Amino acid sequence: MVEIVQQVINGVTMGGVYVLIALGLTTVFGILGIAHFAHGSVSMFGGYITFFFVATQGLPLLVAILLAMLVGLLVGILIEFLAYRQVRDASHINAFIVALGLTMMVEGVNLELFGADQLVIPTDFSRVFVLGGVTLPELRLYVILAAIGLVAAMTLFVEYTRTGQAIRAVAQNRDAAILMGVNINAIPVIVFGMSTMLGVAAGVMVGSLFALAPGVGEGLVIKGFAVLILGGLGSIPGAILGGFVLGITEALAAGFISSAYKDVIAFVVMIAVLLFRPQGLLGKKS
Amino acid sequence: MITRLSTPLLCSALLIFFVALPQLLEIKYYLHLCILALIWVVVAQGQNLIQGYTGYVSIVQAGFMGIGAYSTALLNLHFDLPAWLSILLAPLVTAAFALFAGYPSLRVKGHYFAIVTLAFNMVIFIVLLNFTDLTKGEAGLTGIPKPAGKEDLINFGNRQNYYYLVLTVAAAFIGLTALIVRSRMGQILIAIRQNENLVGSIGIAAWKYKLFAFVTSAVYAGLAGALYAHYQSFINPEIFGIAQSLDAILAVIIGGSGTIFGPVIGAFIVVFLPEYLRFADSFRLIIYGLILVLATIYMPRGIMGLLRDITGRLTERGKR
Amino acid sequence: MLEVRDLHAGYGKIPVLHGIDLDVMQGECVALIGANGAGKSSTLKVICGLLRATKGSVRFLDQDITNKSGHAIVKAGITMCPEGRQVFPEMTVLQNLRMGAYSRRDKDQAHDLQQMMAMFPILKSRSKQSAGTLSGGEQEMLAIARALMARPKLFIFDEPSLGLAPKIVAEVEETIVKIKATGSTILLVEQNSAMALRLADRAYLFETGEVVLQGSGEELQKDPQVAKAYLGH
Amino acid sequence: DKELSIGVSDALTGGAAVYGLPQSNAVAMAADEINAAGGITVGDDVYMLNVIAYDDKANPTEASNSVRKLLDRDGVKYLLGFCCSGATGAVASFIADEDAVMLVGNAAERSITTRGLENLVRTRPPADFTGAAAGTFVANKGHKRVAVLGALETSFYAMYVDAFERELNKAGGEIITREAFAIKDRDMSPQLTKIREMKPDAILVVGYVEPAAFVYRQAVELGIDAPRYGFTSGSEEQFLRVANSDQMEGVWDLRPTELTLLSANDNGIAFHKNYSDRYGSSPSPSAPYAYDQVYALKHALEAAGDVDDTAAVAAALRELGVPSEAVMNYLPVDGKMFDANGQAYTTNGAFQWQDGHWVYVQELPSDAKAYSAFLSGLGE
Amino acid sequence: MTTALSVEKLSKSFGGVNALRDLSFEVAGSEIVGLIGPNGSGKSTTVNTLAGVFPASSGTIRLAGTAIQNKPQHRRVAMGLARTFQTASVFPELSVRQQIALACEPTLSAHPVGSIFGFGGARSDQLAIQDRVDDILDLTGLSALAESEVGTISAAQQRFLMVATTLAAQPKVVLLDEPAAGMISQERDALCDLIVAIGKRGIAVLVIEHHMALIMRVCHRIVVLNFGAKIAEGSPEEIRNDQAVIDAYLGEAV
Ligand SMILES: Nc1ncnc2c1ncn2[C@@H]1O[C@H](COP(=O)(O)OP(=O)(O)OP(=O)(O)O)[C@@H](O)[C@H]1O
Ligand SMILES: Nc1ncnc2c1ncn2[C@@H]1O[C@H](COP(=O)(O)OP(=O)(O)OP(=O)(O)O)[C@@H](O)[C@H]1O
Ligand SMILES: [Mg+2]
Ligand SMILES: [Mg+2]
Repeated sequence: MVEIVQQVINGVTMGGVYVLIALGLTTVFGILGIAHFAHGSVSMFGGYITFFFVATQGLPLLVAILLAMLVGLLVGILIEFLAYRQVRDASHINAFIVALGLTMMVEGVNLELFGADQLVIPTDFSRVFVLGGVTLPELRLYVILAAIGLVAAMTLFVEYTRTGQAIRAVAQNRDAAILMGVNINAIPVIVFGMSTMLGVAAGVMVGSLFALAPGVGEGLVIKGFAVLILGGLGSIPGAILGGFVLGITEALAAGFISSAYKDVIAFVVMIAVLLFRPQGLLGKKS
Repeated sequence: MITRLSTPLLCSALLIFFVALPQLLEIKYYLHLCILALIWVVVAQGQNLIQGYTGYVSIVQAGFMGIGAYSTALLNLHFDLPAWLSILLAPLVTAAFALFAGYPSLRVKGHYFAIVTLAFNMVIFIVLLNFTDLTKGEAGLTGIPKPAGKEDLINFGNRQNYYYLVLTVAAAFIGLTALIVRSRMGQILIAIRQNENLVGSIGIAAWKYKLFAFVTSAVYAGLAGALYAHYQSFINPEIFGIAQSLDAILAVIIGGSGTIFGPVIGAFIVVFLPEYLRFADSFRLIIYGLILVLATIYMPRGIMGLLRDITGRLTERGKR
Repeated sequence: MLEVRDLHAGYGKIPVLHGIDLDVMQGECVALIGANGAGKSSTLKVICGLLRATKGSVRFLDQDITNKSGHAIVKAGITMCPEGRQVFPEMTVLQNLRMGAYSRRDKDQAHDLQQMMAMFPILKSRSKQSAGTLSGGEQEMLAIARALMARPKLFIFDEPSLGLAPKIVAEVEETIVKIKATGSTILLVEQNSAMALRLADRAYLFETGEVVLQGSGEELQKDPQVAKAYLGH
Repeated sequence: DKELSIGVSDALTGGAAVYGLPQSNAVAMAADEINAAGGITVGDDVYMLNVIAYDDKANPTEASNSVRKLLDRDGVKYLLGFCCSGATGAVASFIADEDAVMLVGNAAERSITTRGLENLVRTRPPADFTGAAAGTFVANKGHKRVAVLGALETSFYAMYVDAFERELNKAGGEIITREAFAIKDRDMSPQLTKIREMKPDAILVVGYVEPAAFVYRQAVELGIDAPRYGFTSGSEEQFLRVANSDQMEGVWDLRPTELTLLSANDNGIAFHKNYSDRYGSSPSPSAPYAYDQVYALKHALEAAGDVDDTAAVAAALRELGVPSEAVMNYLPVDGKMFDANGQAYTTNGAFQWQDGHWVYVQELPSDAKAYSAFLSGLGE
Repeated sequence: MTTALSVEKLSKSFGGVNALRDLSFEVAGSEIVGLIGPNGSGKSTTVNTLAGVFPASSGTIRLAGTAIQNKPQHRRVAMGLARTFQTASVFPELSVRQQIALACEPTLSAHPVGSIFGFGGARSDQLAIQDRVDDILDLTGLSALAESEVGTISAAQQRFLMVATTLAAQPKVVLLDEPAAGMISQERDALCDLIVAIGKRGIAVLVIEHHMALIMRVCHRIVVLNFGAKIAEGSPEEIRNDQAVIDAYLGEAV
């Protein structure tokens, strides 16, 4: 029993990270139809920036995170303006190739600026809470809470603000949205800003709980896409559900079936789900 | 029109060039790259069939290469089949797997399909890595023999001969692709790309043809993988990961998807460009990425698209 | 109020408008009729900023709105109910109507919502259903209602009667009459030329991207060529 | 004087650059030292070394490309570096047919030196050579039920565990579970949770330092108090980035007696200083293997007396004694640095983390001659 | 006349919405039947259910006597049931000729794989298609546009093409969902003639339209739906004067 609870907790932490990554991806995808493959590397970049502010500039963690989010915001906007906007009218696969190119560029920049050694954002949360044999490190707790907070904020924004509605409108019918008076040029910028900030948050979590290193970003974005599909493309609740499902599946698979094949099991679960719900867990039938 | 007429000319010219190539190269290192590039031509051509013509972006081609490579290697090392035979069997094994993977994958469309195939690539990769009893994991399989050695009439141990082997295969598969897309089969695939619902409602069972395209593309990849294995005589999972599958997509897009020559050009770019970017050592990645972005922005329909536009303009001029 | 001068536009390389001139006066109802592909919708698209003009100008209330971005034009007071029921498929009927009032800041939107429900009862009964699953005609009605929600200075309707049951067509016609009665200005594109000409104070006949004939509704109805080709008698 | 080009193919970018870049640096440093000291005297010519280094990203295809480029285009005959088994295996698979000599460094996959390749030698001992010694050591500590958590997909780590298990079994102990993690995994708590439930006497962690460091930290976070043994060769700062010193306290690292200032001989200390001065960071454990390659090559060239006769040079390498400049503590077999398989052996050591530092506790009992015989037995 | 299509107690519901309720009617060979009804009354749903886009909730569909409600969409076409869509649906990058030729696929003997290497009766099929396509082209008045790209022809022409496409599979029954939508009266006249001509060829036609003039002119019989159920059936005359129909659908306008 203890073991199961412990494994679920292990899974929830990873799940929280997946959710944040997936949310960033799903908004960009839902609204702009872009498979933003560079998202993972950008998140890592955010993590690295935070590391830079904390470790070398000695700023307090929260300040560093906020600064990193601002930087992330700018990066996101730049990427939208310089790259994706240029291929907006081309087929989606082109946008995907651009995304690949961006991934390489960002990975390269990370490597140039921060080197190949893995870095960990230093935090002084080393306490561990124990409850009936189940352990929960302080840092993990904060990560889970932060993830939940961000998810809530984001959902409220999209569901209940005027801008949120506009974003959904553009996602569903661009021309009609224009005719309603939505500023069509502002939306992508907002969306990318938002998604990149979520990404940075995820990057910080990975960077403090685990590590920043070359290749980690790609790993994350692949899982992120798996979550998207699992939950249903463009569906925010789907991304949330999918993220936790994937995280917990991995933990249980590693703990009770096979640690070597835990990812295989996770992917097989995803494929199996699609067999029965081709539109994903919470996706809408097309 | 112009392009129509010139196509046969172009083909024969290209063929002559490639046949003569080994004589033109005095640094054999480039011959080595050409062999790899031609192997990639086969992969890219398969990718082109499913992505360029049928409109389904598959991200598992490298995984299929891996299945081809490992099956030929294992058939060879464990059951000591003759290499030429195992090379022929490899694509069939791959096809069998593609059949199995195709069913769930093709139930979904668009990005779903892309990610599901990507998941399959991950699965293949992880299994190759962890099923160490069979695959030796990361250490990889070594000593994969050439189809024929010194004592036989053609010694494929000699790189030049292997080049001609690969060239023949590549040419054959380019031809096959051309045949397919010109046939009714091709028409149906192209139709699926444009409006899959309508294909269904005019009485064509789209899934059969999608599966055909997917499995065929896997056959291409499987064969390419086998050729690669016997050329390098070493394989390990590393080279059959997502990154290489993405290269296959790149080759198609950069070259010009839905065209016969596009993937050929694309394959050579994918193999040669990184080598020519070595000078930039640590900036290599950045520059490569930048080139991709710019290329996609400024030639959205790939190099072939660009050529089309140019020839188009020229003919316009011609008319006036 | 609206004045279009020597308007040229096209899709990609293909030009489809070759110098359109038309005027809409304050408070009048102007109809554009013509065959498929004559360029009516394209003209409207240019006016609303969905399609770029390659030449010529569009002025609205004495300000130049040529190639202004779409939302600026809406702010200026033009709202179009587009061709082919461009609803937001995954939003509910209610949310669609709310989006209609997106450009409005005032508070009495709730009241307008009631009005719309009253005008189109079917929408009331389906207010929670997602718009994508509505029937063709239901969607058309939703699109009209949504346009009304914006309370624009100039209404533009692109084929509001397309795919509607005769009874509904009649209702739509009444609706437009009502809107006219409120003194607001209307630019109307209709395949149902008979209805268009009944409603219109003035009308323009389009052919292949040019205005070939214009005049009051009655004049065009009487015109033999129009009668034959468009009214079918 | 003439110039002799030597090639380096190694991971200069990407994840494995952690091992490859220092190797490439070490080669460059050794070459400069040699040139500064008057170059290599072969017959009556004096050669200055010129190093050409290409990036292979530890990727097999890239490795074969960069080596082909070195051989075919740059006319290089001597290949050094090689930090990672995959890329090395790819090159090793065709090097026999080339007019070249290949010196392998940090790549620990055993099969590289079991193929009877005449023109290949390796400075780093295979992992299982160390694993056996480690097994004996842990068994002697009286542990019976050992849980393994490691990068088992990487076969030389798996072999380390196999050898470890053999010795453990001899002493009546057993490995109760083998849990795996992948190179990019950083969250091992699921595996550790499982292990925690099994209540082992000890835990053995084998894998690259980046993931391994997390295993140690998360083990503490999960309240596991069994003693932790490992085979990671991580430096102090590498671990301290991930875990704090308390979380590391008492961890054992059972590995070749790689360079730490405590274990090093005078050469080692000098090397550590020069490297740090030159590159502004202390050398990785992989660096010395590459450094020693260069001096081994130097003496072999001088012995062979002909820079173009690679066969002679390869043979000379096999006859070589341990060079006086060598940084690692090699265990010569019959007085030779490389045995008949071209394999060199270093001493193995037990290091323990004690308040903030790796402390060299003792040398691990290891029998190079016996292992060498075992290795020759494996020849495929 | 033999019944080409017969529908018995057909029902279809989407979650809550009952789009069709126990709908029954028949269409005889070479008969032209109109299906009208208010918006949302279930006309397109009828077509989609008959064509097999989604399964019926209950009921039987017979094509020339054989029950087909469990057959997949493409089989139904091969058996002789073709349809058009309410909103234009075409292959934008094919030529008009190519699209029609493609629609002949279900009737061809040789498997497409054969055609890759040009064996297995591929040749004879080619010829067969040739003539059929030409015939359809001039029946539908598209001959002039045969070689032009479908994406570039006007909306009305695309609607004629959709009808042409249904004919390619040599159907027994064609279902036309608002074929005249957005046409001017000239074009509509042409369409009327086409529909009549199709009937003359012994093909049963079920046509959905909101344009009463057209319906009244071409249809032998009219079925009227409301809320997914049949509220009236009869000759154009009867329907025009049916009070229920007037209330539900026609209004006073006509
Ligand atoms: N998105 C588009 N891309 C390319 N060409 C288009 C596009 N939309 C319309 N056209 C072409 O522009 C021309 C004018 O089209 P438009 O829709 O303005 O005509 P219309 O008068 O509105 O016809 P309809 O009565 O069918 O609405 C037609 O030839 C049409 O084929
Ligand atoms: N996928 C669906 N999910 C839920 N309801 C649906 C769906 N498809 C159709 N409906 C409902 O079924 C009813 C019938 O729709 P249908 O499209 O058949 O109407 P119709 O008779 O074709 O109307 P029109 O003449 O306007 O095209 C409508 O009320 C519609 O809202
Ligand atoms: Mg129009
Ligand atoms: Mg309908």
